[in-house]
Amino acid sequence: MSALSIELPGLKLKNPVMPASGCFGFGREFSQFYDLSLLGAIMIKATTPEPRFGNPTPRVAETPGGMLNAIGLQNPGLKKVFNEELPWLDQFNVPIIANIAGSTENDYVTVAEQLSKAPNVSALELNISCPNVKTGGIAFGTDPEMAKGLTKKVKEVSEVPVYVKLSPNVTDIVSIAKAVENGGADGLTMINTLLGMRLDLATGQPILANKTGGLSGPSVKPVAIRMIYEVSQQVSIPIIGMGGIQSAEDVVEFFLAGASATAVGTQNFVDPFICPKIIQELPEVLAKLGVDHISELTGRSWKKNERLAYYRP
Amino acid sequence: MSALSIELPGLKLKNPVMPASGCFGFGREFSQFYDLSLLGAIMIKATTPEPRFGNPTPRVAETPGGMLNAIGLQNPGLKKVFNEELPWLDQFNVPIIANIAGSTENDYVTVAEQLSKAPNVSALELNISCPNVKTGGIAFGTDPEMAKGLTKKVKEVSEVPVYVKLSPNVTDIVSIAKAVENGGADGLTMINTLLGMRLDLATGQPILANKTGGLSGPSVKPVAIRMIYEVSQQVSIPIIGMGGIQSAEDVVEFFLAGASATAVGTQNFVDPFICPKIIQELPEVLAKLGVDHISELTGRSWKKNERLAYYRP
Amino acid sequence: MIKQEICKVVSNRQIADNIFELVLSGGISAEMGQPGQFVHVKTGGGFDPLLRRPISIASINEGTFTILFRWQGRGTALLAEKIPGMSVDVLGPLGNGFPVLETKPGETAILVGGGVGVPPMYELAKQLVKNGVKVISVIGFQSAKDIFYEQELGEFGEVYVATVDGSYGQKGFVTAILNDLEADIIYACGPTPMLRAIENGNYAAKTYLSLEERMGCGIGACFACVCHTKADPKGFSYKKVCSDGPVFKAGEVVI
Amino acid sequence: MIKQEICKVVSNRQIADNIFELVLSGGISAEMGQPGQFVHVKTGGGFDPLLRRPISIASINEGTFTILFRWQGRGTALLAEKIPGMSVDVLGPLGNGFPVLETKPGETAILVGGGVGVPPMYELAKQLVKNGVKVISVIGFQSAKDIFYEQELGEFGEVYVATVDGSYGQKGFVTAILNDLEADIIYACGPTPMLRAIENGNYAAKTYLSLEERMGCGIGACFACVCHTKADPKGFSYKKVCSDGPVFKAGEVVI
Ligand SMILES: Cc1cc2nc3c(=O)[nH]c(=O)nc-3n(C[C@H](O)[C@H](O)[C@H](O)COP(=O)(O)OP(=O)(O)OC[C@H]3O[C@@H](n4cnc5c(N)ncnc54)[C@H](O)[C@@H]3O)c2cc1C
Ligand SMILES: Cc1cc2nc3c(=O)[nH]c(=O)nc-3n(C[C@H](O)[C@H](O)[C@H](O)COP(=O)(O)OP(=O)(O)OC[C@H]3O[C@@H](n4cnc5c(N)ncnc54)[C@H](O)[C@@H]3O)c2cc1C
Ligand SMILES: Cc1cc2nc3c(=O)[nH]c(=O)nc-3n(C[C@H](O)[C@H](O)[C@H](O)COP(=O)(O)O)c2cc1C
Ligand SMILES: Cc1cc2nc3c(=O)[nH]c(=O)nc-3n(C[C@H](O)[C@H](O)[C@H](O)COP(=O)(O)O)c2cc1C
Ligand code: FES
Ligand code: FES
Repeated sequence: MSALSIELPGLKLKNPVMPASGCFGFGREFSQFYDLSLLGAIMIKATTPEPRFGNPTPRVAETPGGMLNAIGLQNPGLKKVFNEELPWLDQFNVPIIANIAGSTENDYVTVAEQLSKAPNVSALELNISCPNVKTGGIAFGTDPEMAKGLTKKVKEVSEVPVYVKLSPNVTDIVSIAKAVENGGADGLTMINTLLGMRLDLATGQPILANKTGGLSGPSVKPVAIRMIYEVSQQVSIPIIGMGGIQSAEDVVEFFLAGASATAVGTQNFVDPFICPKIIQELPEVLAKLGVDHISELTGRSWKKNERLAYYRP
Repeated sequence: MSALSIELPGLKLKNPVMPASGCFGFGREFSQFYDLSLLGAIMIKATTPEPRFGNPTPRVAETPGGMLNAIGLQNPGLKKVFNEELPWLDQFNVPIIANIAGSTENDYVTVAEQLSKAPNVSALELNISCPNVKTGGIAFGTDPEMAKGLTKKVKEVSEVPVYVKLSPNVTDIVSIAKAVENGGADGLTMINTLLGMRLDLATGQPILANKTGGLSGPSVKPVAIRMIYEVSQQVSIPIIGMGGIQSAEDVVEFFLAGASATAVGTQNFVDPFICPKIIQELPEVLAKLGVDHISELTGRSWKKNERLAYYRP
Repeated sequence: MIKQEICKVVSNRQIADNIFELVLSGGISAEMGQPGQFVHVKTGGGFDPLLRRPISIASINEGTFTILFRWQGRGTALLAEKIPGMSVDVLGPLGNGFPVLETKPGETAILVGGGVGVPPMYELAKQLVKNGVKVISVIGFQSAKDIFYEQELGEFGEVYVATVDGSYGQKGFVTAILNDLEADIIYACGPTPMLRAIENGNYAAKTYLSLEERMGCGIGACFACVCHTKADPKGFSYKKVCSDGPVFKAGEVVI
Repeated sequence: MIKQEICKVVSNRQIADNIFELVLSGGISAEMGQPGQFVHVKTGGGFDPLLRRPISIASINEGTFTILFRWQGRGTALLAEKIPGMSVDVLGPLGNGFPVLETKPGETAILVGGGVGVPPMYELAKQLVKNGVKVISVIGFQSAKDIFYEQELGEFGEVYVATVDGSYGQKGFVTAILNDLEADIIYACGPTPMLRAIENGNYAAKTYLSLEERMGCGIGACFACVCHTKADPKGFSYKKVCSDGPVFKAGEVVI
């Protein structure tokens, strides 16, 4: 298993595979299926200061090779996450990355300050890229200066390293990445969902009650790979990559692009066992590639022109 | 057939279905399969002042529900397009929309001036969104001021209406759309491809020689629909919609979002008969929707909350 | 317990206009007990379509179970093409079904099914009758060609049929029939307007409704399928259709 | 003429490690004539995978034709699963194949196939022999387990086999064998390094090479598959592998 162990700011991971925020709740449902301590880490659902109900339904719609969601950051609020969900997760001895969100800078600061004090929260994930809420969210993620300012404020209060989750809905992802690095981010997570929409022919109206939603799943993988490839060459903080991962091969592709760890979102809905499956398959894939440790793959697509050993699936 | 006829600036179309630029060459290959005069119009391959070879191969890579291309604007150059391709196309009595590209403003102006004089060119499509060339292309499409400036210059010299092709790789597509409208654009075409990338596990390197490429096909449809929905509410010029269209139902979805005509790209490679198939199926789909003319559908998703008649595929 | 299993197709036949009856075999059937639960079905091999499809369990047998579905879009089209020997990836049983024991032996239950809300009523009727409950089925469809399981439900008691166009049975909606019947309890599954009408109609002392909502995970993790509770219709409290439901007591959630 | 047709699977069998021989029936076979042409195959029903797959025509018969493919990724995996009676969407025949008449009766032709470059050699050998040409086949594989069509090509003349690991026949590449043979013409299909070696080796007065390139449309419309010409290696002139090729005379294009 040591071929898979990874160290990142605040995180000692036995493997680089974790469920992505919002696709795993707080882990309770998936604990029916497998032992959560198998996971590299868990990115828990976005937490806001107060409980939120989120958007009206329908909240999901399928698209070719992907899905749209407009959950709208439904969550039980800071207090309940701190007092109930996090203590419950403690039994699994797995690092928790707490996804934090809000409508104002103050919201983020409040949640960050408190959640970073939880004993099993190893890092924060600053969600400045949620496309499904009216205020905050994505607004912070599309303007470099706002992104940097918010990162700074959160860094000031956080007792654990801060990863900033980038939105792909921007002209220049590199400038946002550099801005949050300058703001003190310890790492990046990318990508959040692409803004999309589907219309229902039966009614002529959007399928989602929120009209637009966030696109995720295999269809966005090429966009994620491209952005991680670009950003990883321009920043010196690590990237946790996500966007359409369905297999151990996909995890390798994200590493080659420049990721140092990976998260699986949508595929958890298709196959609840996907994370442990990928973790189990990774060593064999690495062996085929002729690498001893998965971290050797990070950025390999641009770091050196040394080709990998010939690989056959 | 009159349920499908459409009038747009410079264009009298017997139906609103046309092959998208770069996915149909100059029509020669597809003329083996069917009579090109069945088409609403033809968007021919991007033309630059001088011939271009384009990028090294591999130039295409498949992705989940889509494909990446990095052709790099290969074309025989203005002279040959004007003297050979356009006269050849004249036999079909179908409006031609000439896609023009270049590295500098001057390039665009040169091509626009000349091609707009061709007797069968009914409109120009200003390609400010090609992601696969080092200079020009997408740069013009991501900055509102540059986009507006270029549109103005081209409008000054063009003898036919000018449609501007927008790039989806931007934070705020509406501001670009408004800028080119202010610059005098007669219409918009959207979307061009999303910037993406795929890595080859066998080598650790990008599959495309150009490294990044443009993502097209069904996987991008939700992004296209969302952008057309947003833009069509904010501009008063018509939109020719494209991005992942595979069926008559997809065409309807683009109309509902706000398009006034549609183009089919990638699917021509999968099914060379796709355009005439869609044209043939459209009347039946319209009948099921209970609309008399396809133009009634434009923007229906936001124009009124009147629901459509119940539709069953 | 919820299991994921590659089940084998035992049979697949069309039983009405666009309606198919698919019998699957697998150890997963041993986990199934409560009528009204559903399975989440991967209809294709790759990512076309990507998500699973929620389909009610219509009948549970030794080593097999039956689902009934309407061919609607890509997913159900692929299911309709399955032939014996092919395999189907099934996750289930999911959710909380109809409370069978809420009805005492000797009492009367009306089972209301609308369209593809009919399927769970078959297993429910079977179990109720086994417990000594009198079962009346009231099923509604668009038209005569859409009717299915009238005879099958007839094994367990009277069956009334309504069609919207009046081409068979009572013209109109199931509620027209409910007005003339009496029962201790109503169990219903069907389109939301039908469920609302039944809730508002107060046709019995106790009513249980099975809801439909677009789903992501089907197991309670993604928050796609939540609804407000009647106690707090604008607030933060909620129920998940997939894991708290799909069956709720009338009055429990906002429909 | 190029046709698009839903062909029926006649048979599908594995003939070597990961190598399958698929026989398809359809009127499209009547359009096929020239060895070295290819078909563009839609391997799945929806958009998974989206694009067609180019596969050489290995043999043309009355009402049927044969393709041989290596299970490599998603597309060929789906092809490997086809069983008789299933259908496959085929576009073809595409491209320009090997010029059979370039070889006169009585002359000797060497047919060089590397890996999945072997398939078109079967139909080519068949046609050449019919024309009175002496055919020698030289085929190369990674290893003994990968070898296929040694016997089938043996119907038409001598067959020499090379394996990279030496587990069968001559150890090394096909070029090792070519050094010891003489012929009027060479026809070759296989990996680019092999083609390059053959071009540089000048083993015969005339050489024809079948190229491989990633394709979009397969019909010359998308410009995915272009290559430079040797006459103008840095300029604008080009050939499309799909519609000008896949077979080119050695020296015509940059490989
Ligand atoms: C708890 C539950 C039980 C159900 N039981 C049955 C049953 O026994 N028989 C039956 O025929 N149908 C049943 N349905 C509806 C069934 O899930 C949909 O008809 C089916 O998902 C349509 O899939 P499709 O690919 O054919 O259609 P598409 O329209 O292509 O599906 C696209 C997406 O929308 C979702 N979707 C479409 N319609 C519905 C719907 N009505 N409800 C929920 N999601 C939908 C699909 O799941 C998919 O994600 C049930 C739904 C729920 C929630
Ligand atoms: C003219 C021509 C003739 C061919 N004839 C044969 C044949 O007779 N038998 C055979 O086994 N193979 C042949 N190939 C190679 C065959 O096309 C690929 O093996 C096949 O496309 C792989 O598809 P996949 O989905 O299994 O693999 P994937 O790797 O999943 O394919 C992904 C994408 O890459 C493309 N691709 C992958 N490998 C190749 C390749 N080597 N050449 C071109 N495109 C590729 C695919 O077409 C697809 O678009 C031929 C290729 C060409 C260009
Ligand atoms: C239903 C759903 C809910 C999500 N909720 C959140 C969230 O609360 N916070 C967040 O940062 N990202 C959220 N995401 C985005 C994912 O964490 C992830 O970035 C994205 O889905 C891409 O990965 P995937 O393609 O593997 O799903 C959500 C995604 C989905 C599909
Ligand atoms: C191979 C290929 C070449 C293309 N070349 C051009 C081009 O020359 N000019 C242009 O404006 N768009 C070009 N496009 C973009 C298409 O016109 C279209 O905008 C895009 O592919 C989305 O539509 P689709 O999903 O239906 O393919 C090209 C697309 C592909 C796939
Ligand atoms: S479908 Fe995911 S929570 Fe119900
Ligand atoms: S594959 Fe499209 S031009 Fe050759």
